[in-house]
Amino acid sequence: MLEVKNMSKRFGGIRAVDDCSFTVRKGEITALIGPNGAGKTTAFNCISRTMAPTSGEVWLDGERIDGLRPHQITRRGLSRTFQISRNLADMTVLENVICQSRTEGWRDMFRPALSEAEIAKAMGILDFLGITRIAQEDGSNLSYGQKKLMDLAALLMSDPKIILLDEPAGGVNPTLLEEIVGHIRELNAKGLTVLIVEHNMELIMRLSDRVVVMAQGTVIAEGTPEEVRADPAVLDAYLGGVLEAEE
Amino acid sequence: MADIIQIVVLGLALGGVYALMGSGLSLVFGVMRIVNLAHPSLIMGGAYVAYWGFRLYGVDPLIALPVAAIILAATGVLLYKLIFEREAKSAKYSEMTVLLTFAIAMIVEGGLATAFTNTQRVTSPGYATDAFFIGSVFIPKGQLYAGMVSLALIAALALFLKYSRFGYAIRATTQNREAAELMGVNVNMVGLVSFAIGIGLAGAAGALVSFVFSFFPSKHWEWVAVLMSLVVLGGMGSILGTVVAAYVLSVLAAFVGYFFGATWSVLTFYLALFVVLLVRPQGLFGEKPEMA
Amino acid sequence: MSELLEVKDIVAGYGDGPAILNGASLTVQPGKVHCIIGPNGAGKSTLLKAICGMLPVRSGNVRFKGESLAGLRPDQILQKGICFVPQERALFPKMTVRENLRMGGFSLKDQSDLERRVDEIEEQFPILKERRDQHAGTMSGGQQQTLAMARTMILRPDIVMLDEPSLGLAPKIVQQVFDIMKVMADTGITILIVEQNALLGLRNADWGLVLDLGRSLFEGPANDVLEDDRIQELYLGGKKVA
Amino acid sequence: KIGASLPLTGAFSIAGTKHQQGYELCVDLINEGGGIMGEQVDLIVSDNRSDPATAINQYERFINVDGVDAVFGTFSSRLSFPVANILARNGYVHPVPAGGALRIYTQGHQNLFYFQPNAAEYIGVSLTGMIADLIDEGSRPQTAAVVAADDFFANAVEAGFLGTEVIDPADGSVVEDMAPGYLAEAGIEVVYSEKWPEEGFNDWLNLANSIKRSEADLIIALTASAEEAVQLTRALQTVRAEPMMVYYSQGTQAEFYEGTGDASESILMHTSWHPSAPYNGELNGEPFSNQDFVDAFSEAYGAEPDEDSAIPFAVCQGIEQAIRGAGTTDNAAMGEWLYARTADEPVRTILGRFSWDSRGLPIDKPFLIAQWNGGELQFVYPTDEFPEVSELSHPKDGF
Amino acid sequence: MSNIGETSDILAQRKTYNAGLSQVSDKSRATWFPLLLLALLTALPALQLVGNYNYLIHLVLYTLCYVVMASGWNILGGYAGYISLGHNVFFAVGGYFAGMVFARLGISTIIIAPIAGLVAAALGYLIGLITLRVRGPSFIISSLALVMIFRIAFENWHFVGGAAGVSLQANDMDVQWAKLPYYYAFLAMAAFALWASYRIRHSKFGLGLRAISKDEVKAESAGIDTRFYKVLACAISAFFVGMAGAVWGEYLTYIRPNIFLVILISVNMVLMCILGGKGTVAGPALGAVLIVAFNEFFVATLGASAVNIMATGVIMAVALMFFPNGIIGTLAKHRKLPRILNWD
Ligand SMILES: Nc1ncnc2c1ncn2[C@@H]1O[C@H](COP(=O)(O)OP(=O)(O)OP(=O)(O)O)[C@@H](O)[C@H]1O
Ligand SMILES: Nc1ncnc2c1ncn2[C@@H]1O[C@H](COP(=O)(O)OP(=O)(O)OP(=O)(O)O)[C@@H](O)[C@H]1O
Ligand SMILES: [Mg+2]
Ligand SMILES: [Mg+2]
Repeated sequence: MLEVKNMSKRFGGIRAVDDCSFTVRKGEITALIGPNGAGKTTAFNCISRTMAPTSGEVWLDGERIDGLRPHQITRRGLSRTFQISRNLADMTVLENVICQSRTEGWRDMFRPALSEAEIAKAMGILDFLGITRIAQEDGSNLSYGQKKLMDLAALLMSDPKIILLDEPAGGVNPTLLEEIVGHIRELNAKGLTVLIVEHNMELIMRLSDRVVVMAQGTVIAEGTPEEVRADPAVLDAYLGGVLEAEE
Repeated sequence: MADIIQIVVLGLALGGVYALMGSGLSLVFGVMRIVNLAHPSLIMGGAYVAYWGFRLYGVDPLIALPVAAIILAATGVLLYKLIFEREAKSAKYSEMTVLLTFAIAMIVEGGLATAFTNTQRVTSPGYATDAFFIGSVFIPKGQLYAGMVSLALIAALALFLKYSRFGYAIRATTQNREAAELMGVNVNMVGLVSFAIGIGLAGAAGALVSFVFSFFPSKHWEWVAVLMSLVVLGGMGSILGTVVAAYVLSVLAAFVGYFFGATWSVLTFYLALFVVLLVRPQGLFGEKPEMA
Repeated sequence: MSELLEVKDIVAGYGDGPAILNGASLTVQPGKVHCIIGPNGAGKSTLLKAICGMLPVRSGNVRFKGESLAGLRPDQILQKGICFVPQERALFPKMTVRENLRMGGFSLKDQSDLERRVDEIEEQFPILKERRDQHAGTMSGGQQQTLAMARTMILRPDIVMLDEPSLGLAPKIVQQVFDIMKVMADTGITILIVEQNALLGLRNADWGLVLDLGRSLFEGPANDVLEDDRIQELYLGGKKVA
Repeated sequence: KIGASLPLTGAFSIAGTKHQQGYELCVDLINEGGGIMGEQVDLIVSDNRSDPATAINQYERFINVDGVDAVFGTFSSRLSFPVANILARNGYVHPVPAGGALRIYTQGHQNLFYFQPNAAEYIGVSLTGMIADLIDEGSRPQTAAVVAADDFFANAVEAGFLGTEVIDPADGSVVEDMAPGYLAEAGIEVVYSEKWPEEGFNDWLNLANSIKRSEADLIIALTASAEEAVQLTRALQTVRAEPMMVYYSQGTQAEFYEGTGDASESILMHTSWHPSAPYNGELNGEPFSNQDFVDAFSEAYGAEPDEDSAIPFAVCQGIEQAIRGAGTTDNAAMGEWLYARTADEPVRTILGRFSWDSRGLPIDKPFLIAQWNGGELQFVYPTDEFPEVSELSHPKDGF
Repeated sequence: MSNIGETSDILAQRKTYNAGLSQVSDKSRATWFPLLLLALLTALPALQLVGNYNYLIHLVLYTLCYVVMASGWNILGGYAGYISLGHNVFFAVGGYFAGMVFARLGISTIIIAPIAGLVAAALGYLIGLITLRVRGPSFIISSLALVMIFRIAFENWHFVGGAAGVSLQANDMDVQWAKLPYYYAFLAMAAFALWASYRIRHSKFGLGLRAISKDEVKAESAGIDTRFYKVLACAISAFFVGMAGAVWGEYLTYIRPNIFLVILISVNMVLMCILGGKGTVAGPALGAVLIVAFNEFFVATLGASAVNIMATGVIMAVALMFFPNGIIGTLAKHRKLPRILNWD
């Protein structure tokens, strides 16, 4: 469904992403893991076109999208969250979320934004994530975890076909995380494709169908969670023998 | 050929003065994120200090310069204490400061006009209307001295920022106020001192301006747009950028004035601003805004 | 047991908004690792900010070595020996890595001493040495966290408070971070962390504290906290892993 | 009650402030003498910041809120032009102290009275006349550099010198064709001409240098702002320009001399007034000579008056005489009375005698030409108007 | 050591704690008030029957003109967060376009106004394409530079009279009634501007603009075509300012660069919005009323002098320091906003 071909991104001398290729299959949960600075976030940025890749191609559903602008990509059903959550100050959480809902054409643009239907939908999502109480709170006055959750809520608002999550579990309370995991599963079951970056290995192991491992900008391994975990290169570059301790 | 040299010389001479006028503005923006629309009116204040020194005691404006700088720096301290200390905590900080400094500009203008009337003034030390002649090319002494003094001041400032401990603190505060605070920087003090330095530079520039241009309280509006263009062109907050922009544009404007007529020379500053913003939105020496 | 830092019934909030903390208390013993856990939005970060002087305390008091910290500015509290790394990491994005480290020792007067300490830190964290001239703002999330942590060590403070130190770090690094923390604790630096990766946090801590609803709900040795069923269910994700 | 809106701040503040002094002195003297027809005059002056919209607003206020009986005009063509419409519509007599551009008078308003010798376009004739009358054929300037601010007034003067068409852009019609221009008529070749923008121009040295390099014998610099005259002079001095003759359209003020010092030597300018001109005006129905004005002014303000105070004083005299003459403050009657003036029965002011043509321009009044000599503004031309004429110093000996 | 109760207990407690912290928004507003205001203003000129209220009408008209302009400015500056000091360019373009049509063809500017607005909007669109690429101070300064460029251009365009400008024919109505056509034109435009401002603020477009004002990268990735939104906002706001300029020129009977292209006018727009409350519907209107009133007050009491400028500066500084979100915004934040002023 999503295919990244030979993508590279350089910052001056640093090759953040270096000739990286991988695919995300429809209906699967794919995890992208790798040590810090491997280029995962940069890869996300290049896919969603928040940054322009230096070279390479990105295909979504058989259509090349690396020339499009970010909003066009979003409108084609690919939504992402940010590792360091970005939220809109001076707008309530509700508005933050509704802001992400789709707008089609001129007439829709000038229709009232906070319509009953939109509010109901947004509140439903907030409720599910357990943050109803902050619906009227200013988007910038949130705790770290709350911001992450709000991001996720906003993401769901746009009815995406594929979502790119950049460390959704970071800073989220384990109890709540369980619920989120459950929900991602549920969405996935309904056909949503997920690409997720995470350092929480335990979560990755439980959640993902396939794992892509990046290091120094390139893909060094790919396969099912079990395969990847057994891969010595991955152990060396990333896990550092922690997993054994977890068990 | 002599024509061309002459134009370059004149452009450079004017550029030196603009450089100092703009660098205080750039410093204050860099450290405090204040777009100080009052800067030109404070330069005017410095010019009046030099003027009265010259008129009453016959003090050469170059000698009055430190006095003007100190008086204005003190004004800066006062302004900071009264206004910006509180504002620093406000979320709307950067846009508020634009408007607040606009208000200050009006207060300064009104104050100067009440105190000194709106009559135009200019100081006339001998060198103000004299020039060195090298062949048929002349170098105006007034602007030459002003340019040299301003370069010396800017260099001193740059060294101070780069190497002193306080300079470090200033840069840190610029980038992340909260973090600087956590590192043990008294951010309020940093703000105060850098604002005072910036306004002090305005005072110094004022002393130089007093014999280069004639002035009256409401004239600062004419300077605002030009100085602001320089600062944006150079890259907001980059003092080096401002200085370079001042020189490059002044020379360019001199050429435009020569070939297309004086009317269009002023336009150079604004058109250059647009062209640069189109090609390089962050300005000549500005850092690329960060993404994601 | 002598208390290094004592927080008693503090009430604090942002601006003139509602109180976020409603009587949170906490005692910190020297040389130990303390871990605060709690749900999102419970006020954990708020508590740390209140301690280090970034938020005014409305009532209650904070005592450090028997001395009240009321009304001190963050830079003064830092001088007293409390170092804080906020959740957002508080780096200087346009300074190089090395300059960031140097800023960590800003309050040191002795420059050569500072340079030596910076060198030492660079030895401990190779990645920082490698990237010494890169701007901090362009580093990956994990690299930034490493830098922020490392930076606090330059001052060799009495207490280091870390807001979610493991956030965004690869497992390999996370382990290193906790190892460093242990080393720090061994050298007598007291550590106070907030962790959402609660299992890991508590496992590496001596003392645990549960903060919810703006107050302290439970305080005890880290193991007790880990073992408690209700805490398991409420805060640790239910499953008993250990 | 009389209202006057003046540019006390902004680009014209120097002249504006002096206008205020002129008006106030005159009104004070009227009141000391018992007022007009037994009534004390109340003068309201407000600042229009050199801004046309504000000036309009203030006259609206005078008329509709303050209910003034008459108004005094404001300074400079730029402001007088827009004000003319509203005063005309409200039927007020509009005495103009400064606003010489022809276009103001060709709009068909019936209430305008200009209190300076002639429209700006015709000023040039005085200079060329002076050259023809006072200078030997051999030492006359042959070439000229004409530089001007892009200002309503300066453009008008320039049009006369260069002989361009004055056009009303509203419908594209030609107001007056000044061809071939006074310079061409006098056989002076224009070797350099340049304009600088109305505001914000700083590049004086470059301009001065270009002027110098044109090697013109005569420098003609036209502006409505004394400040710009100073700037240009200093720049010409710096580049050591060496023209034979220099003429400005501004610079009679003490500030000009303060700013330029010795460089002002021999610079010529036109003026409507001179302290030593033996004009005999009238105030409060009694004779009031120019000398009386100089004395009164010096006493009141402790400084010598200049043109910018004298002209408004004359405006005030004119209105006072109109009210007295018409016997009412009905503006229509005042206007009729003023139009009825003739050379023999003029309005008598410290600027001399005034009577107007149908456009509102004075009939048969030449400008005076003055020259700075040794820090004193001396009156040099026309020589036959009154005895106290000083000798023209020519050629100018560098700056 | 403190202890904890039952899990369900905690969960219940958490709910109350949360409820205590959560905000309730005050949704009540009084629609009747603006309508009443409109009715009163419509009836105002009847005063002319009983006396000379020309100046009052002039003042109200002047205020309405600024209501139109400030509301227009607010769409780009308030909603999208691009503070422009260059909006008087559109004021000038509207004024010159309609003014020249009026001068040459004799069609009243009141009829031309919407077209003049469209011309300004088209220009706004083009300018937006260039300048809206930069944000923050750079944008502010480039908009300032824009004014300078246009000013120099107009001053050298001889077809429209250059620096000296063009004088326009005054209408031949009786002095008493002469202002009324303009008065009603501005009243209609002001009502329209406020209505549009309200509609936009509550539309998805408005929400998108507000998102842009906070974080453009986020807005873009939320699926908002930020470039188009910004530029469209610029065009819409130029439309209103241009319309106001069109009629203003004929009202003054004079068009020239320094009537339209003076910094003070754009500063007034900015100031009105900030003082009243940037990004709110009622803010610009309230700001316009206050600024015009201050101005008149100073002229009436201090006369006009340097002291006046100083006093204006002081008022402005004080207002900014104590009402950082503008009067409407600050009151709303502290929940003290009277219902009649809540037009959002
Ligand atoms: N704007 C930038 N300019 C220069 N270098 C950058 C920039 N952004 C990222 N980098 C560099 O690119 C590399 C990849 O960074 P990236 O953020 O993609 O890593 P990551 O895989 O997301 O790591 P983490 O797991 O720690 O978030 C890093 O070495 C980083 O320093
Ligand atoms: N700057 C702020 N202004 C106003 N309220 C704030 C601000 N920051 C946080 N809050 C509020 O304070 C409460 C507690 O926030 P805090 O950041 O302390 O939570 P936390 O326990 O650290 O949560 P997390 O685990 O998600 O980081 C939250 O409900 C949040 O809405
Ligand atoms: Mg990352
Ligand atoms: Mg937190």
